[in-house]
This record gives sequence, structure tokens and C-alpha cells, in this order.
Amino acid sequence: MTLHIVSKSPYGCNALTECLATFAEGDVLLLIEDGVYALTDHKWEAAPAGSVYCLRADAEARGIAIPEKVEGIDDTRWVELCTRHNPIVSWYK
Amino acid sequence: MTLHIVSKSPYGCNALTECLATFAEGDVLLLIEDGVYALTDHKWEAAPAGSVYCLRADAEARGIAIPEKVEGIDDTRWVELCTRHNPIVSWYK
Amino acid sequence: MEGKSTLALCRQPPYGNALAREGLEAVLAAAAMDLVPDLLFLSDGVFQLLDNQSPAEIHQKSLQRNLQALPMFGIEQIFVCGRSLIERGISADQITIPGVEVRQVQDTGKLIAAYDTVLSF
Amino acid sequence: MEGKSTLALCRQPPYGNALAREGLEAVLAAAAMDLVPDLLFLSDGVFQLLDNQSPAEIHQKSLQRNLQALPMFGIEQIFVCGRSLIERGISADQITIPGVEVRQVQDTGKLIAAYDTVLSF
Amino acid sequence: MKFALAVHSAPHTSQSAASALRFARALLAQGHELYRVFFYCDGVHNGSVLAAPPQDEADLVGEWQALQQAHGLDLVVCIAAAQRRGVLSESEAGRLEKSAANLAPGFELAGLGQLADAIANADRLVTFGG
Amino acid sequence: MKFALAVHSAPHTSQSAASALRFARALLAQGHELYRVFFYCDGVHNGSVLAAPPQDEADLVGEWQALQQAHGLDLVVCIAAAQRRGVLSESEAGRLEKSAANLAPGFELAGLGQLADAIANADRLVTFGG
Repeated sequence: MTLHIVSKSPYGCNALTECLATFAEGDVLLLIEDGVYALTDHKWEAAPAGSVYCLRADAEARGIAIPEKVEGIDDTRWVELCTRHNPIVSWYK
Repeated sequence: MTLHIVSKSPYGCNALTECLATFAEGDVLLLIEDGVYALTDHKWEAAPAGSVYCLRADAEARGIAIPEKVEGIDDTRWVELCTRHNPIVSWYK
Repeated sequence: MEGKSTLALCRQPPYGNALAREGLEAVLAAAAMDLVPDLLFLSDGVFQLLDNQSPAEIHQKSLQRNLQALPMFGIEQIFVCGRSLIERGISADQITIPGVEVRQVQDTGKLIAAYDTVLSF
Repeated sequence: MEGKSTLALCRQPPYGNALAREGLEAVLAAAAMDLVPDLLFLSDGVFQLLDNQSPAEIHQKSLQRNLQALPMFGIEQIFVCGRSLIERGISADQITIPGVEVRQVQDTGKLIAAYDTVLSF
Repeated sequence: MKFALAVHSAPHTSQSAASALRFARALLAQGHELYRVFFYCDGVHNGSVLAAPPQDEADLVGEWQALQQAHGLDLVVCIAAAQRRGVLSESEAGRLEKSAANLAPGFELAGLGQLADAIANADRLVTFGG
Repeated sequence: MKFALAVHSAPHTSQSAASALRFARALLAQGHELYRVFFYCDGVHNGSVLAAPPQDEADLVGEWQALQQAHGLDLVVCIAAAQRRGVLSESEAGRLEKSAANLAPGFELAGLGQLADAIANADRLVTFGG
């Protein structure tokens, strides 16, 4: 079960679209840095319910509200997500 | 009459889309570097006929064929395009 | 240097990369030299204007401080692309720079074409 | 090091930025250490495989030399995303690496999930 | 659990170098092991001792160095990527007949084999780039 | 006609620094004037004397220097962007108490005012980034 980490805005870059096109069953999605701008759109809802996370610090930095169906996490939980999933795929460009 | 220079692939980045959305009458479009990958698609046809150029060296580097309606130019013509148009807007990210 | 009309095109969101910040720094420096640019926020650049930014936890300074300095440097023609706002679900009341009017434009191409020089950030 | 299954995900086009080249260099170096990665070309990364590249005039070395070295380093599991090819109008006969079979995959998610480690370039 | 990080981007250009540092701190705080940080591509600039950011901005080079000191981290800068971008150790500067060296203390230059070794030995590899 | 170039990206990372160099050569060959090249953001790395690319790759720093010598170009590296990224002149290195300097001969550090001055004095500004 892969952990996908997306760090770019879905408006500027195709990282999120490509990530979602390679989503497998049981995979989870973590939005970090400019990736949190995906929360202003509905694209992330293509991922299964309960599988979408975002770094709360990155959302707050940008003034982006975290929808109810997305779990805002801190760095501790980020590390934990990484221990519970493998492989970890970064979509950063 | 603006010269728009786009240097990113339209598949990875929204630079070309945004550029075409700000096209004004008389503007021209020059595709350079990874911008020449736009020639594998039809998006550039949104620009008026005769207004689309590409750097031949960048297309050849990538193995991309230049369609008939696009003028492949060398560096000398690139400079010339810049002297004939103003302002010059780079869409590089 | 007042003779040359200059537009800074701001297309990057804040914090993820340095271009938003370095773009505004260049704009303020130019204004300090009496070359006062106008600004157009386009694409993800409109996110620079969003209220409620709190980047302390990611160890960055708020970009809104740079924006608030714009009117002090005499920069008063600030435009935002209406289409980019709509695409991102941002309403007009979510974007304010204290002390300056941010004007929505629809025909960004016509706006750009009227300048002598355009800086891209 | 053979125990660890590794996939290099190659998403960038050649020449415009260094990631395509530096990614392949990392892959070849890992293979030389007996950690032989598989490769998946996805998104604009499929442009790396396009034939007829001639980058001499832009003063770069052809990336195809690096690709041709792959089988010599024992790298033989090379995948390309079928969807990415179709989106870019590239047909199967335009993408060949001499001496190695490039296999099209449709379900890239399932492929990726089977590896221990994934490198992103 | 044993982690390895690959850092592909430079401080003061992309946020991702700072994200890598935060992630490294968080995993160490939870008692995990950080087997190696491998700086590749523009990430090599994390190892430049000449970076002098303004006082009110984060000093990432210094923060990596402090973390290295506190935890004995293995901070490896890819030698090939570093040469292209002008990050040199004393011995590399000598060999290449360059006028100065700028690799920060606490970092070391080594080949791409160290990335392969990190993959082989760590339970998790997390890449930071962009 | 008088041109000014703004270069926002580093050699060996983006092609655009090489594109800027090609464009500069082409405009000079046609008898135009190059008022200034202003290196900003990651473009400051074009002025690093420590870059040592492999022999079969382009040496952009050296090519800028050769062009500067041949045409007396004004190659200006933004001092604020350069400090953050670790590109320092002798005097900056001294002032900041750094162990070395790495600004290549032929380049000079100056403030962002030099970009404004270039805009004011050139007929055309072309930006290279990415």
C-alpha cells in the first residue's frame, strides 16, 4: 500500500492528476507544501474516502481550510504514516 | 503586440494554457525548450494562424516534428522576433 | 525612470518556492528607484493575496508583509485576474491588501500588451 | 543488495531540466552496486524514449546514450505507461531502447505498489 | 525503524529542503533511526557553507549541521551533482585546481553508490524535491 | 537595439541558462547592444567559479566569462539572492566572515536597483527562467 506525497499545486502542475491516475487499492495520499492547494478543488475526492491527509502546518501557512473528509496531520503523524505504508512515492514536479 | 515565450511542456505545467488565455490581438507565441512539446498536441491552434513559432534547435533536440502551420526559427530570427514585438513575456513555470 | 511602464506578472503561489517572495522584493526595489511597476496576479499567483496566511510553523515570514509595503512604495495599480480567482473558488472578499484597491481584470491580454516591459515571477 | 526491489519513476522530459539525466545516472550507479532498479516512464518521462533526438545544437549530450547503457548494467525491466503515450500521441514504434524490451503497462498503481522502494525523478 | 532521505532541492528556492529537515527532526524525536540523508540534484546546495541568508530567514545549512552534531547524522552530498553546481570539499577543490572550497563541515562528498547503499539498508526512503 | 536579459535559473539544472547564453550571442552577432545581464533567483549560480562540470558538458560559467571578455558585458549578480544561495565576492565573504569567496571573475555583485536601471535603459527585457 503506497503512500503518495504530492507537493505541487494542482492548478500549475500535473503531479496530483498523475498521482491519482496511478492510485491502487489501499493507497493513501498526503498533500504537503503547495500540494495543499488541491483542497480548494474537488480533484482529491477521486481518492477513496478516508485516504486523504494533509500537513496542517502547510494548509495554515497558506490560509487554506481543511475539509471534513481530509485529515490534517502534524509532523509526528507524518512520520507515522510513513512507517505504516510502503513504498513512499513523492510527486514533486 | 506581445511576444509570449513558453518554455514548459503543456502536459506537466499550465504555462501554455495560461499564456493562451491572455492572448491579445496581434500577439505572437514562441515555443522554446520543453515548450516545443506543445506541438504534439493541438492546444497551440487556439492561437491565430501565422502567430506560432518554435525554436528549431529545441524541437530537433527532442525529436519533435514541426507542423506546417508553425514556423521553425533559428536564434537569429528569435532575436528579430524580439525586436519586432514588445513587451516580451516569459512563461517559464 | 518614470517614462517606462512596467508590469510585474506574479504567477506563483507563496511559500512553496521562492519566486513569489523574490518577485515582490524586485518590485519593491524597482519602486524605490522610481521605476514603479504595476502588478498583475495571475494563475496560482492569486493565492499570494489570500487572507489568513500563518506561515510561522513552516518557518517562513508572511508574504503579506511584503504586499502591505506596496502602497508605501507608491505601487497602487494592482490587478488580479478574475478568471484565475473563479477557477480557484476564491471570492473577492478573501483577497485584500490593506491600503490599496485590488482591481479585477477580465482581459489580461489587453492589459499586458499596453506595457513597455513585463517582468515574470 | 538484490533483496530490495526498487523502481525508478521517471516523469520528466529530457533536456529542459536536469532531472531526466540525473535520474538515469542514479539508476546506472545503483545497478553498478548490484541494486538493479526497474524503470517506469510516466507522464512527460515517456518523451525520454522518443526516437530521433538530436540535442547537439543545444549543446547537450543525447540522453539516449544513457538509455542504451541500461541493458549493459543488467537493467531489463523497463515499463512505460500506456496512458501517458496515448495522451501524447506517441505510438509504440516511436519508442525503442536498443537491446531491451520496453513493456507497456496500464495499471501503474498496481505495478508501483509491489516495490519496496520507489525513486522519483 | 530505519529511514533514509533523498533531498533534491536547494534551500531558499523550494520549501522542500525545509520540509526534509522538519521530517528528519520528527522521526528522530520519535526514536527512529536516520540512516543517511543523501543530497542530490539541486539538493547539494544544502551543503554550502557560504550561504548567508538574512537573519530573519531560516539558516538551513546551519540547522542541518546542528542536527548532524546532535545525532551523528550521515549527511552525504553527491559528488557528481556537487561538482556541476560548484559545491567542493578542500580535496576536490585541490584536485580540480579551484580557488576555494565551500562544503560545510558536517557534510561529506561521496558517490551515488551511497544512495544505493541507503536504499539497501533503510526500511523507508522518502524523497524531497521540487 | 539595446537588450537586457534577466536570468532566473542555474546552469546544469534548467536549460534556460544555456538558452540565455545562446540568445545573448545571437543578439551580439547581429550588432545589437547587450546593456546588462541580471542574474536573479537561482540564476546567481551562473556566477559561481567553483562549478566544475564534466569535460563533455557545457561550461556555462566559463562561456559567460568569455563572452564578457569579448564584448565588455555587464554581468550583474543580485547580491541579496546570491547571499541566500552562497555566491560571494571577496569583499562580501570578508564582511560576512565566511571562509571563502566564489564569485567568478567577470561577474559583479550589485543590488536589485541594477535590474530597474536595466529596464529603464534597455529597449527590450527578456527573462529566462524555469
